[in-house]
Amino acid sequence: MSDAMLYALAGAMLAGCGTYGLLTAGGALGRILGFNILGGGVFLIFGAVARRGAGAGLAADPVPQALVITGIVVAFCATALAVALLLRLKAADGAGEEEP
Amino acid sequence: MSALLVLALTVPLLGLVPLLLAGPRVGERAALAVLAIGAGLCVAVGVAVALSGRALQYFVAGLAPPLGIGLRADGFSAAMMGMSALVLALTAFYAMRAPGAGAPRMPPAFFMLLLALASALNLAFLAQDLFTLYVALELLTFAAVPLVCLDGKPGQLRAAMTYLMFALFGSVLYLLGVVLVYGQFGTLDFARLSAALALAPPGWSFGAALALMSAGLMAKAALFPLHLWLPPAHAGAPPAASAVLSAVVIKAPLFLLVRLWADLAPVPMAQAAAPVLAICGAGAILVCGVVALAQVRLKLLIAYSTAAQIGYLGLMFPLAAGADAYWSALAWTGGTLHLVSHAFSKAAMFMAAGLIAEVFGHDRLAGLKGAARVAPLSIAAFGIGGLSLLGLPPSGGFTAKVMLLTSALQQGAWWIGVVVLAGGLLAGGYVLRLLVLALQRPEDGTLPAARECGWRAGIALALAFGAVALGFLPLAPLGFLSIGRPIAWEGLAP
Amino acid sequence: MSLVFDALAGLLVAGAALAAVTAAAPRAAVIAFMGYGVLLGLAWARLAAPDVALTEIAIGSGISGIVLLRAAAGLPAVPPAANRALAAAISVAVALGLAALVLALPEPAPSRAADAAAALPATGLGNPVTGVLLAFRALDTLLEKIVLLLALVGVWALARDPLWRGRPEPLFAGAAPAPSAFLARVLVPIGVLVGAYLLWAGADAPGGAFQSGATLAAMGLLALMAGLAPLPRADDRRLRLVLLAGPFGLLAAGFLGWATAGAFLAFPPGFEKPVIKIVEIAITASIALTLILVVLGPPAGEERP
Amino acid sequence: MSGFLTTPPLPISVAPEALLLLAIAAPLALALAMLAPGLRRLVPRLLILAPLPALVAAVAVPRGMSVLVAPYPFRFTLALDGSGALLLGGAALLWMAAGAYACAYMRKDPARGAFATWWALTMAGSFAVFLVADVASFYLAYALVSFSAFGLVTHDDTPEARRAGNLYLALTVLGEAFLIAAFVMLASGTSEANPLIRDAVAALPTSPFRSAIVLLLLAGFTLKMGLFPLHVWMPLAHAVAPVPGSAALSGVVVKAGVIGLLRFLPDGVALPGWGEALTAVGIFTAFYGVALGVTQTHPKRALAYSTVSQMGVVGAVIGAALASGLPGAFPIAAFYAVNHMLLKGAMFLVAGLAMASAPARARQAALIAGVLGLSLAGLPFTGGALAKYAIKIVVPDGIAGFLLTLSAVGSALLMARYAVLVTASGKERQTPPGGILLPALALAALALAVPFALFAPVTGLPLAAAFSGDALAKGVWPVALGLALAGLLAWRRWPLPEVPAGDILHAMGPLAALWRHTLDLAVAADARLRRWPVAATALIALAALLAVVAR
Repeated sequence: MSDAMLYALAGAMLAGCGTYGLLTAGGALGRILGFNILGGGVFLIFGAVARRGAGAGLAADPVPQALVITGIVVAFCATALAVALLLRLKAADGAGEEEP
Repeated sequence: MSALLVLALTVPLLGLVPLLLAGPRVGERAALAVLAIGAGLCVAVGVAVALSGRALQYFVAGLAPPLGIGLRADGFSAAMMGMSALVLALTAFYAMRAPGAGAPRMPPAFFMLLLALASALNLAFLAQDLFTLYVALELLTFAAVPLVCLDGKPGQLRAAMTYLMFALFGSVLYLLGVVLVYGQFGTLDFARLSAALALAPPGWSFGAALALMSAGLMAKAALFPLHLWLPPAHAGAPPAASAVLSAVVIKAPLFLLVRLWADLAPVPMAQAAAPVLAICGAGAILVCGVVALAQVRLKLLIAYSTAAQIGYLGLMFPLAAGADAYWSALAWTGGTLHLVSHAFSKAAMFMAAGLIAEVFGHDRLAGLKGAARVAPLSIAAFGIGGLSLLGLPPSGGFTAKVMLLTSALQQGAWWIGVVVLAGGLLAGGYVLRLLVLALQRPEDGTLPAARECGWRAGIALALAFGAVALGFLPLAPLGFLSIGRPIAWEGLAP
Repeated sequence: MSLVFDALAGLLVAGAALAAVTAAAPRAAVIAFMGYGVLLGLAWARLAAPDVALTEIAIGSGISGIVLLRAAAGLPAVPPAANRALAAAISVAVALGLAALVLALPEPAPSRAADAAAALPATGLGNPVTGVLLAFRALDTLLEKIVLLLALVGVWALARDPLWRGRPEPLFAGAAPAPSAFLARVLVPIGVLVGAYLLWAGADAPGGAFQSGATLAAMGLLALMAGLAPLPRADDRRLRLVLLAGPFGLLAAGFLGWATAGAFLAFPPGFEKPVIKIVEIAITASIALTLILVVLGPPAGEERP
Repeated sequence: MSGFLTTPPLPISVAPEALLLLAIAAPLALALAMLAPGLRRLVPRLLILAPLPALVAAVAVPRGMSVLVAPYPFRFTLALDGSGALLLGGAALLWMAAGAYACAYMRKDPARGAFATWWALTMAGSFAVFLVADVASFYLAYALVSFSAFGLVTHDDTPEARRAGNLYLALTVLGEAFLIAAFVMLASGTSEANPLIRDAVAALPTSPFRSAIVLLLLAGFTLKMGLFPLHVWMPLAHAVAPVPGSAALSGVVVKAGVIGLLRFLPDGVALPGWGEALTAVGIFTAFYGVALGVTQTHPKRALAYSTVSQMGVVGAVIGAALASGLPGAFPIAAFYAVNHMLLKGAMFLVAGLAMASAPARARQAALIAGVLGLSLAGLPFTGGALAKYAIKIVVPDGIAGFLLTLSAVGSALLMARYAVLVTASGKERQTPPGGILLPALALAALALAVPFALFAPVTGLPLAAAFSGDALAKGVWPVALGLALAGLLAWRRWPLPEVPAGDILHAMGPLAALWRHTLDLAVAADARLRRWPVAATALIALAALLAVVAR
C-alpha cells in the first residue's frame, strides 16, 4: 500500500461523507458543504492518481495537479454563486417578498 | 478553416468587454452584433465541414493531445453549433428592449450571460478533452443559473438554487468519471481514448467511469428521473431565458451523452447500457408528458413538455447501438434531428408564451380563451412549433419520429415504437390544449386591450418555421451528420 | 512510519468532513469545514502537490470559509431531509465502490509526467504545474478565468434592480473592533508581500497566479473588514478594467501567439517567459479583485460609505 | 369497365398535370389570402369557385395520370385514379353547393372570416387526400383535412361544440398515431423512405407486419368513417357544426376514411379474416346507427347517425371485397360513397333550410327531404337504388347480402324519422337567409341525378340492369317495410327514449375515471421524484445501475 493509495482511499471516504451531506441536508448550506466535501474527495483521488504517475524526475504527474487547481477554482465559483443565492433568498424570505 | 473553431469560441467572449465597460445601449448593440457574427461563424463551420467532407480540427497552443487540447468539429458538432448559435442570436433580438425588463440591471446581465452561454455551448460541442468539457459544462451552468432568477422573485430564486445544487452534484459525478478515466488511460482526449480502447477491451472500471459521467450529464440535462429542477427553473425564468434554457442549454449535456455512448464507448458496452438510457427516456416521455397535461400554467406546461421531449434521445440509444449499420444510422439521424428541431420548436413556444403572458398579464391556461384574437402570431408560432412536437408533417419532429419508428420497427424494438407513438399522443394533448383555448370565444370583458408585439412574435414564428423547414430533409441517414466519425485526429499517429 | 502518519491524516480529514456534514448548527458545520480544508491542504502537501496545497488552503478553506461563514450567520439549523440510516448506507456504498475503483487502477500508472517534463523547457518555466496551466492547457485556464468572471456577473445579477450599480453590503454587520483594525494594518502589508512572492516564485517554484491572487484577495478582504478601505462600487470603470485584465490579457496573448507562433494560445517564440509573466500579473490582479467582489456579494445600494 | 373510371368524359389536352395541382392549390391560396387584409373580404365569395379546378380535374384529367410535383427526396406525387376521380368530383360539387349555401348562411356571422379559413383548408385537405399518391403526402393531406375540420366543428363555440371539438381532436390525434405506425411499417416493405402508396400496398400481402398494418389501418380509417365503436365523436361533432359545415363534414370529411381504406388495402387481393371482420363491423354499425338514429329528436343528429349507418355499409362492402379478393370492387364502394356524399350534403342543407324557415316552408322542405331520404334508402328509380344495386355485385346474396338489404329497412325508417323532424323544425315568424334555397335545391337535384350518370361506367352494366323486375322487387320491399315501421311508430307517438348523442361515450365513465387516476398518479409520482433526497438518491442509483450494466 503506497501513500498515494492511502490518500485515494481517504478521497473515497470524503466522497462518502459528501454524499451523506448532499442526501441528508435539509437546507442549501448543508448541500453546499456536502458538494464541497464530495468535490474535495474527487480532487484527492485525482491527487493520488497524480502521485502514482510520478516519473521523469517529477514527484507527481503535473497534469492532474493543474487540473485540480482549475477544479478548485471552479468549485469555489460554484460555492460563491450558491451562497449569494442563499443570502438573496434569505433576504427575500425575510422581507416577506412573495410571488405576485 | 480551422481558425473558425477558435473564433467560434472566443468571439462571443469579446462582447463581454463593451457590456462591462460601456453604457447599456452600446453594450447591448455590441452583444447583438457579436452573437450575429457568432452565428455566422457557426454556420461557416457547418459549411466548411460539409464542403470538405471532413472534420475540422485545431490544436490549441499548437500542442497535440495528449498534452495539449484539441478542438474538433465533425458533422454532429457543426449541426449543434449552427442550431444553438441561431437560436441564441434570434433570442437576443427577441430580448432586445423587452418591456418590463428590470432596468438597469437586467439587460446587461442578460446579455453577458447569453454571451457566456454562446461560448460555453460552442466549447461543449468542440472540445475533445473530457476535462475541458467539464469546464465548459460548469461555464454553461454558471451562465444558466442566474438566467433563471433574473427577475429576482423568491420562487425563481428557489428554482435557481435547486438547479445549481443538482447541477453541481452532477458535475462532481462527471468529474469523478473523468478522474477515473485519467487514472486508467493517462489521457482525456476522445481520439486517444478511442484508440486505446480499440487496442484492448476496457475493464469494468471504464464502464463505471462512463456511468458516473453519464449520470452527471443526465442530471444536467434533467433526463427523467433527474428532472426535479427543470420545470420550476424553465417555467420561472424570463421568456427569453426560458427559450435558450429549454432549447439549447440542456442540449449540451445531451450532446455529450451521445458522444460518450455513440462515439467513445465500445459497442458491447454501449449496447449493455442503452436499455437503461432508453427506460429513462420512456419514463420522461410518459410521466412528464402526462404531468404536462395536468398543468394549469402555460409556461409550466411547456417546461414539462421539454422534460418529456428529451426522452426521445434516450430512446435513440438502443436503436443507434443496433447491429445493422443502416438502421442504427437512421436512428442516430432521427435522434440528432430531434435534438435540433426540438430546439427550434421549444424556443418558438417559450417566446410565444412570453408574448402571450405579456398581453394577458398572466399565463394561466384557463384565462387564455380567445388568445388568438389578441396574439395571433404568437399562437401561430406556438402552434407551428407544437406541430413538430406532435410529429405532424412537414416538420423536423415528424421526420425524426418516422426515423426512430422505422428503426425501432426494423430492429424489433416494439416497445420503443409504442412509446414514440404514445409520446406523440401526449404531445398532441398538451399542444392542442392551448390552441383550442386560443380559438375559443373569450368571455365578455376578459380579453385584454393590449396586443402582442408583432416583430418579436415574428422572431418566434421564424424559429417555428425553422422546425418546419427541417421536415424537408430526406427520410434517410444524413451524410452530413456522419462526417468525421469515428473520432480520430488526422495527421497524428495514434 | 510515514504510512501511519498518512493514514492518520486521511482519517483526520475524513473525520473533519464527517463533522461538517453531521453538525446540526450551520456555524459549527462551517467551522468544521474550514478545519477540513486545512487538513486537506496537509494531505496535498504529502501528495507532492504544494501548488494544490496552497490553493486548497487559500481558496478551498480560507476564502470559501469566509463566504460560508457569512452564509451561516443567522441561519437556523434545519432538520435532515432524508432518512439518515438509508443515506448513511448509500454513502458507505459510495465510499466502498469508489475504494474498489481506485484499488483497480492499473499498475504501472499511466502518466504524462514524461511528456510534461520534455515540453517544459520550451516554455522557459521551471514549475511543471504552472507550465501545464499557462502553456499546455492554457485554454482551460482562460475558461477558468471566464468562469470566475461569470460567477461575479451571476452574483451581481442577484442585486435588486435599482441597486445594481452600488456598493455591496459590509461583510459582517457592525463596525470593526479596534484590535482587528490594528491586526489588519500589520497583516495586510505582510500578506501582500507573501502574495507578490508567490507570483514571482510561481514560474519555477510552487506558487503562481492563483495562489498569489487568493492571498492578495484575503488581504484585501481583511482591509475592507477593518475599514481600511471603502467598499468598491460595482460600476467603477477602473475596477472593471482590472476585472477584465486577466481573462482578456490571456486572450490577447493567445491572439498574439496566433500571430507570431502560428497557434492560438501559443506564446511568441523566444519571449515565452516575459509574456507569461505579464499575463500572470494581469491574471493575479483580476483574480484578487474578482475574489474580493464575489465574496462581498451583490451591490446593495448607493448609500454605503 | 369503361367510361368514367378509365377515361374522362371530357378529356382536355392542355396541362392536365397542372390541373391536379391547381385543384389543391386553389383552396389553399384562398386560405392564405385570408392573411392579407385587402383580400379578406373577397374570400368567402371565391370559396364557391375554389372547387372548380377539382371538378374539372375529375371530369377531364386522364385516369392514371400522375405528376411528380416535388422530386426526391420528397416524392410529392399526385395521381388520379377511378375511385379518386369519383370522390373528387362528388366532393367538388358538394363543396361548391355548400360554399354558396355558407356564403349566404353565414353572412351575418362576425366570425365568418375564421370559418372561411377553416373551410378552405378543409377543402384543400379533402381534395388532397383524393389525389396524393405517396405515403407521406397522404399523411399530411389526411392531417390537414382532419385538423382543419376541427374549426368547422367548433365554429359556434357553444359548450356542446367545445366538448364535441375536444373529443374530435383527441380521437383525431389517436387516429394519426395509428396511421403513422401503419405507414412506417408499410414503407419498410419497400426500398423507398417515402414510397408511392401503390408500391407500398403491393408489398403489404407479403409484409412480415401484415396483421399489425391492417389492424392499424382499419383502426385509423374507420375512426374517421365513424364505424362502431370509434363513431362516438361523429353524432356530437356533426350535430354542433353550422349547417354547411355539417354538410361538408358528413359528406366529404368522412370520405377521407373511405379513400384511405381504398388506397391502402389491396384491391383484388384477399385478406382472409380481415375482410370478414370488417364486414361484420360494418354491418353491425349499419344497424347500430339506425337504431340510435331513430331515437333522436333533432334532424341533424338523426342525419349524423345515418352517416354512421351508411359508412357501416361502405365498410361492409370494402370488407366483402377483401374477403373475396374480387378485383375492381373498390370503385363500387367509392360509387356508393359518392352517392351518400351528395345525398347527405343535400339533406343537411335542406334541414338547415327548414330550421331557418317558417313552419309552412319547413313542410315544403320536408318534401324534398323525403325524396332524398327515399333515395338514400334505395327506392327503385332513385340514384340511391343504383348504388344499392351496385354493391350487390360485391356483396352477393348470403348472410351479409341479406343483412345489408335488411339495413335498407332501417335506412328507410331513419329517413322517415328525418323527414318528420324536418317537418317539425320550422319556427313561426322567421325567414331563411336569402340565397340558401338555391344551393340546397341544386345539390338535392345533383344528388338524385349524378348516380344515373355514373352507374354504367362504374359497374360496367347497362343502366337497364338496375330496372329489371327482380331488382325492382328487391329494392321496393325494404323501403316499404321501413316506411311501414315508421308509420307504426308514428302512430304510437314514437315511443322511443332519446339516446344521448355520443351513446357509448356515456358508458365510458370508468375509462375517464381511470384516466383521471393515471393523471393523479403521474402528478403524485412526479412530485415525489422531484423531492431533493429522492432525486439525489436516484442520481446515485442511476450511476450505480449504469456502472453495473456497462461492465
